[in-house]
Amino acid sequence: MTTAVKDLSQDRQKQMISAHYAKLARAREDGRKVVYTFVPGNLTELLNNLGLLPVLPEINALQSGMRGKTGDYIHIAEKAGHSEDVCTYVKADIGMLKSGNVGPTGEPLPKPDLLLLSYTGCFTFLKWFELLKREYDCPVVMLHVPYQGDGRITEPMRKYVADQLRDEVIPALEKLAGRKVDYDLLREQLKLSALAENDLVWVLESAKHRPSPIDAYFGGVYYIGPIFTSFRGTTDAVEYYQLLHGEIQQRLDDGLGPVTPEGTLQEEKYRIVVEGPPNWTSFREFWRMFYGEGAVVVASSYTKVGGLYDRGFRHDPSRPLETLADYCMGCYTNLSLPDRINLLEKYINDYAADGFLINSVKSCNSFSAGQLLILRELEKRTGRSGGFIESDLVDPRYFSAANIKNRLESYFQMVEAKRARS
Amino acid sequence: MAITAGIDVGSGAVKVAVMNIDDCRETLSAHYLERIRRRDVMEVVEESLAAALRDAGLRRDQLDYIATTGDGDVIPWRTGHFYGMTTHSRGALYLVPESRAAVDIGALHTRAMRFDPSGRVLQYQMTSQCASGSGQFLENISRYLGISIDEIGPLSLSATDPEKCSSICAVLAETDVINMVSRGISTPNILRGIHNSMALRVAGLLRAIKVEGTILLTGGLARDTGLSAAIADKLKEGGGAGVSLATHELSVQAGAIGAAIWGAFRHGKLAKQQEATRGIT
Amino acid sequence: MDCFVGIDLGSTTTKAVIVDANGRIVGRGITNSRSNYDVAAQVARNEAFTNARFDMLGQALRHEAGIGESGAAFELALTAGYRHECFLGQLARLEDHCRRDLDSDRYTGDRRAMGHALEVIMDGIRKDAAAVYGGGAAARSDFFRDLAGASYIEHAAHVAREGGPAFDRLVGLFDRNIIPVENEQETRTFAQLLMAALDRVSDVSPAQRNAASGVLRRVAAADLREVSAVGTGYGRVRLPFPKENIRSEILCHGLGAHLLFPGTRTVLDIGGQDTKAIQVDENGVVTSFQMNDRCAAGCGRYLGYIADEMNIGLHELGPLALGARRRIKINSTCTVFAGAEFRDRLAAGQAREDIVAGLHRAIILRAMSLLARSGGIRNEFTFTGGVGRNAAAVKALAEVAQDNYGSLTINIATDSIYTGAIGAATFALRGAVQGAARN
Amino acid sequence: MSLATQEAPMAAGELADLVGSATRLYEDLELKAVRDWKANDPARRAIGFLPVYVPREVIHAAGALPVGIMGGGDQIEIVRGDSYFQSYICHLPRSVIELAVSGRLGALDGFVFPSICDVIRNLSGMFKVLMAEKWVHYLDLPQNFDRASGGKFYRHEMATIANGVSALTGIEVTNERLRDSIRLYNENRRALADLQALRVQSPWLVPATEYYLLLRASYLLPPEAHTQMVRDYMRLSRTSQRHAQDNIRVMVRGAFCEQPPLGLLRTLERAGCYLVDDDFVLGARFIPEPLPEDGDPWQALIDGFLYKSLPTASKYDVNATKEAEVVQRARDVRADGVLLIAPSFCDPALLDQPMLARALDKAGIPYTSFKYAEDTGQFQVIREQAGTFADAIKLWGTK
Ligand SMILES: Nc1ncnc2c1ncn2[C@@H]1O[C@H](COP(=O)(O)OP(=O)(O)O)[C@@H](O)[C@H]1O
Ligand SMILES: Nc1ncnc2c1ncn2[C@@H]1O[C@H](COP(=O)(O)OP(=O)(O)O)[C@@H](O)[C@H]1O
Ligand code: SF4
Ligand code: SF4
Ligand code: SF4
Repeated sequence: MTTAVKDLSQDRQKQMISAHYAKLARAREDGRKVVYTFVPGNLTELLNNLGLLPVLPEINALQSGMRGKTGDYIHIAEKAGHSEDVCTYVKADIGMLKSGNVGPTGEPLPKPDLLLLSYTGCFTFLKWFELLKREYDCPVVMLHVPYQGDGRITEPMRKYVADQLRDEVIPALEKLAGRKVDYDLLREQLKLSALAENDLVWVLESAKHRPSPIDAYFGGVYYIGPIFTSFRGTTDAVEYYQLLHGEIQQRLDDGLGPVTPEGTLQEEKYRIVVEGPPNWTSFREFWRMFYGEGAVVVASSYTKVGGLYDRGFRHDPSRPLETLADYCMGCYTNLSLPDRINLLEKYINDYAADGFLINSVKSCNSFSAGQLLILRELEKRTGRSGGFIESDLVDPRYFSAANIKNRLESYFQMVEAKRARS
Repeated sequence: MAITAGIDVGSGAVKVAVMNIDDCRETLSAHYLERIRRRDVMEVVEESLAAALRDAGLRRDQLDYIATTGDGDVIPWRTGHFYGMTTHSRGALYLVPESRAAVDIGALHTRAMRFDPSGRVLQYQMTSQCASGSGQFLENISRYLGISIDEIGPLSLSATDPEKCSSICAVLAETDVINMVSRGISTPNILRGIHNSMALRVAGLLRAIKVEGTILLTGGLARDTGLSAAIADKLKEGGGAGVSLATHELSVQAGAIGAAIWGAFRHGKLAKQQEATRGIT
Repeated sequence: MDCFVGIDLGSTTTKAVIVDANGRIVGRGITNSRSNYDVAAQVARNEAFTNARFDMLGQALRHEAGIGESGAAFELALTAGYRHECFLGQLARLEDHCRRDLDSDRYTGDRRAMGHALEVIMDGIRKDAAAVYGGGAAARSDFFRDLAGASYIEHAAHVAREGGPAFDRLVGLFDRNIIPVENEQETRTFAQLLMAALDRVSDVSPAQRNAASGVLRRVAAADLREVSAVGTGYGRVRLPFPKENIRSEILCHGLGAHLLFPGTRTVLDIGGQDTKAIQVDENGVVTSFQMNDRCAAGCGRYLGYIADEMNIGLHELGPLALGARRRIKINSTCTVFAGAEFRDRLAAGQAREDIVAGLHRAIILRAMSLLARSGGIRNEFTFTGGVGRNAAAVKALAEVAQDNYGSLTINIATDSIYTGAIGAATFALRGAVQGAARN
Repeated sequence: MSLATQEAPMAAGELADLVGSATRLYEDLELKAVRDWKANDPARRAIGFLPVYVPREVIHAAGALPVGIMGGGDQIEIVRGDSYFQSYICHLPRSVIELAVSGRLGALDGFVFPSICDVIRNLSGMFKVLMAEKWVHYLDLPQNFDRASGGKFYRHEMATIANGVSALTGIEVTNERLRDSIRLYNENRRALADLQALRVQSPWLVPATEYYLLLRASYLLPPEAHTQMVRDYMRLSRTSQRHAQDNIRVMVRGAFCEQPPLGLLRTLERAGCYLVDDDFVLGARFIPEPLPEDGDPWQALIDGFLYKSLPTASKYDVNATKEAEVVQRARDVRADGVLLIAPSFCDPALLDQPMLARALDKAGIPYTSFKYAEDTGQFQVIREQAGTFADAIKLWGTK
């Protein structure tokens, strides 16, 4: 294996993120207002438009997980009366809050001036902000995003969201910012969003090549970073994705496989589609269980939680509120279960996968409830091997490396045996 | 003044305390413990009460109140029943007046409770449906190791290099333990390792109820000096300033003692009520 | 003969199977894996080779003149003699360990009494063994620990009753010293043991003996060549095998079940410490599976624990449950709590049989949940693992499966405990064939 | 077609008989009562709905019988239901699936899944896959409690349900029909309010299990039959020979979806607790007050939901009012303490607990909390906890 080289895009992303945290650290001095909000259905363009700074508690939890802090945080939350059973993102956040709310840069994060509850695809979000509301006693504005129960977005649904945006969300944000939304600017932002979205889709779809130049899960979680967080609709994001596009094009031209922490993967033995979020506390170890066996993830649903673009949706500058509504309702976690099955089936076929694997996380009912049916249906429809492992997002108690490795090994052997037969 | 009996029916043993209580003094006149060992529980209860009364030099009809606790609500001739945490708290307070919390580790359950100076339970936490880390668990392990229960504590205390063992099934422990023996790990190190993992859970329970001050170990495993040392260490590790662990030779009787004391309390109340009604009529 | 070995290092028992170049099973070996995995694997493998030689011996004897009609009986007697020899060897080692242990400080007070008691107990065990191997009594188990243990406890109880040292103390001596014994191997060779066994066979004329000893010598000297070996099972990572010779137990079980019953589509294996539900395709390739965690509830040990609680042998549990009349739902999940619930229910006047049947049903329901998670039950349904030997468990399984998945063929093989090892041995054979083809 | 043809389930007029028939309904997992009801007229349709809240009036007005699906409790063995859910998901959906795949829900012609939590939401999709031949609808109750946006959206959601059910029954939901249905359900609301008042006044007259069974009956019976049942019960219970015991009064919160088994309720009572208020079978009294019977009936239902429904964990609490409500309610029903219970792995209920606990702490109302599952069979720990809780209040009173 060749040694890993830091790609330019990676550096770029790092810079963007630290610049954002620097802004947050200075928010109070700079007199900027801070809004806490969630990844799925986030209204980044609106917040940027008004000069508001977003904080995404899920990202904090995830990063605390990667830095090995969540064990303690969860402990603190459980001590404060939270049940062992509930979503650990919430507990990691509560624990972090109770430990001084220190962010990944080592500086405390500013308190929210507003909680923007754009509730897409997960009921726990409601509870999460109810809890934060009681900690911070700041206003909450609620955007109810209806669920695509019947597998489509209807006009009344769209109208409901757009109405809420116009009549409740935007006025609340404007009041906080002390200025009005600049709709010309908003259209400009949405145009930039769509540009970045184009490149992101190209990058994710590059995995259709053999060998795939990317790992669409372990690498993918880095690729979605900017667009899922605070940078959608900025030139920064556009440039990042251009850079990334170029780099992946280069790998394709060179016939290279994906980058892993131990350098370029030499032999693509298994092409896998993955459903479900990764584990963050043992992310590297988890990843190694894949590339160590020559497995490459060619498509994943997790990289669609903050926006699903590969079915053609792009932010549309000509109808700003409606397009934001469609974006919110279109995130992966807001899809009905039958539709999730359709999407995964399509991935398995389009990406010529050898099999698919579900990482079921204990925390997330939104993802996990029904995954076993998804497994059965996909096996039936595609005839390919399905695997099922269980872990958690950020609770180190629920990552049993030996157990998962055992299952993955058996699973890859199963894929191998099945392939040998057909 | 009241003479009362407290009967604590556990899943491993029956405990009986006979007490003599007047306004200013509570005196334990006799106590008795009998392990159930796969026998009919009611038989053991009868036997134990008889033995305790004999030791106290009393007849059954001299008792003012028979209070049960634990699974004792199946005893038809009881006067009243109090629940385990109510009685263990009161018992703990009797045995060690400065205690403000207790951990009762019995054959199947572990429970931690915090109480105020009057014995009122303020907060508690119990383990539930898994016997890992219970008294029965330890008993099983000692059997696989070929040692008697009373040897567990002293052996554990002599450990030099405790083996790390995390959540072990009380039943499958056999394999793990035999495995450790095969790997050449000494009995003390195995025992202390197990004590450490049990202590971790206990410390977790205690932390959950935010204890401060003196904690008394009650229940059968209070006699296990190895376990109490392990718990004390864990509490220290957890930065448990202001927390200290106590044991008492009668710790196992805490539930029965507590029941007997509450029995006297209720007896007094009932008597007053009767007086009051008599006064009216 | 070329031999391909499969070793299934289970949590309770270790199994070894040998197949020949045609894939025919020629040898089986099983031992307790409670202690040392390496030793267990070695013992099981040796036993499988012994078994293979006995297999050859049986064939040879059938063709040998001079032994004649009584060949089968002779073979049986010889096998028993062989086992008896092995047993006595282990017993001698146990006694040795116990004696050394008695020199420790622990026994300063009662060393003489304990020593004397030990002598009496050992004599008793030797007598029991003679009866068992002489065909006069039924063996409770195949394993030294169980056999010697049962016998030891009986005699220890007697000694204690007669005023000897306390029962707990005597049992403690056994429990402590059985572990090293299980970690040691037989030092005598197959040929030595076989000759000793021959001396134990009483019913033969000198001529027969002569004829037989020639065959024995030949078989003992026969060249059994281990071409390759594949390891599997719970403890497989501990095996000193290269990575490509270690297979997941799921795959081995799937293949093994397929080899035993080619129509198999769903496999349920309830072993001592784990339970697996496996779906296989028409070639025996695993398509999906589920396993349980390290919790005794739901595997064989659950029943073992209950049997211990009731103070009866594991093999008596099933027949007892078959006598049930009423259906009882056991509320406790945990094995230990179930034991307590058992006593509570007995105290409440419920019938033993009914409760025990309820416990059997509980373990089957847990397995059902695992099966459901792996994709349900499809025809044919093969039930493997040690619990397959328990008739009441099989009955409960058949009922629940029938009620929920309709009419099914349920396969249970006498060899089912070897399923994983059979799969592993076949993988060894296939791997060797493929390797040869590649070179 | 009228729903009123079902004869009243009362025969002998004895309390035991009445409770017996409520028990039979509770045990009726095969939905025999629904089959019988449908057998009277081949045109009849029945619609199943999941816990917490659906506007039953709309289904009823479309000529169908709304039937509550509350899981299988501890009455069924889960054999196939486990193949759909991991161990860390609550128990209710697996028993619902078990009921479905074993054919026990065959009497139902359609299903409505109200938005409660992610589990129920995904379950609606699973029903769409598994029961492709049936009408399955996810009812997205508004989490925005404003007439202009949430109200408008809700009107739309109700219309979808009305159309869906009408397509099955051939009966259109006219304003007239809807007002009639509201009237019938209002009667039921009044009866349940009276029953609740009786229980607060004399809890020994309304044991927890009986109260619970009566509520459950409302999920299988036509509204007028159920109203009758409740009225009969009260009459009989008032004249019964039941006496007060030395128990404390408790209020229960957290059981709005997966239901505790009867054994648990019995355990609580045996451990010395009278239940004087709870949130079991919440959908039966989610909007406790009668709704306006004239004017726009849709608006009546909308306003009922937006402004008059009870707070519960599955409903977003805009202004952080749930704490005040719990404290107020506990005082109103003169509860000595509160049991915060929750099904294992139920995120909504469990995430609510710390908020409620803090409020109770502040108000000086004792509380204790524990988890259960609908098929919990072991009550030892629960008994200990509830018993200790009751002991403490009996020995020291409430501060
Ligand atoms: N010295 C000791 N060391 C360790 N365990 C002990 C000791 N003495 C008693 N025990 C254990 O205590 C348990 C019984 O405790 P007890 O509090 O009476 O339980 P319960 O109330 O559930 O019957 C038994 O499991 C027993 O093995
Ligand atoms: N004769 C028997 N009767 C009933 N159960 C038995 C019998 N023999 C073995 N078992 C059961 O089988 C289990 C061991 O199964 P096995 O498949 O050997 O386990 P593993 O593969 O985990 O080592 C024991 O725990 C026991 O419950
Ligand atoms: S339940 Fe899932 S989607 Fe919701 S907050 Fe937790 S991890 Fe995120
Ligand atoms: S792990 Fe062991 S002790 Fe725990 S529930 Fe399972 S059988 Fe019981
Ligand atoms: S019990 Fe809780 S988690 Fe389960 S379906 Fe109901 S609300 Fe959802």
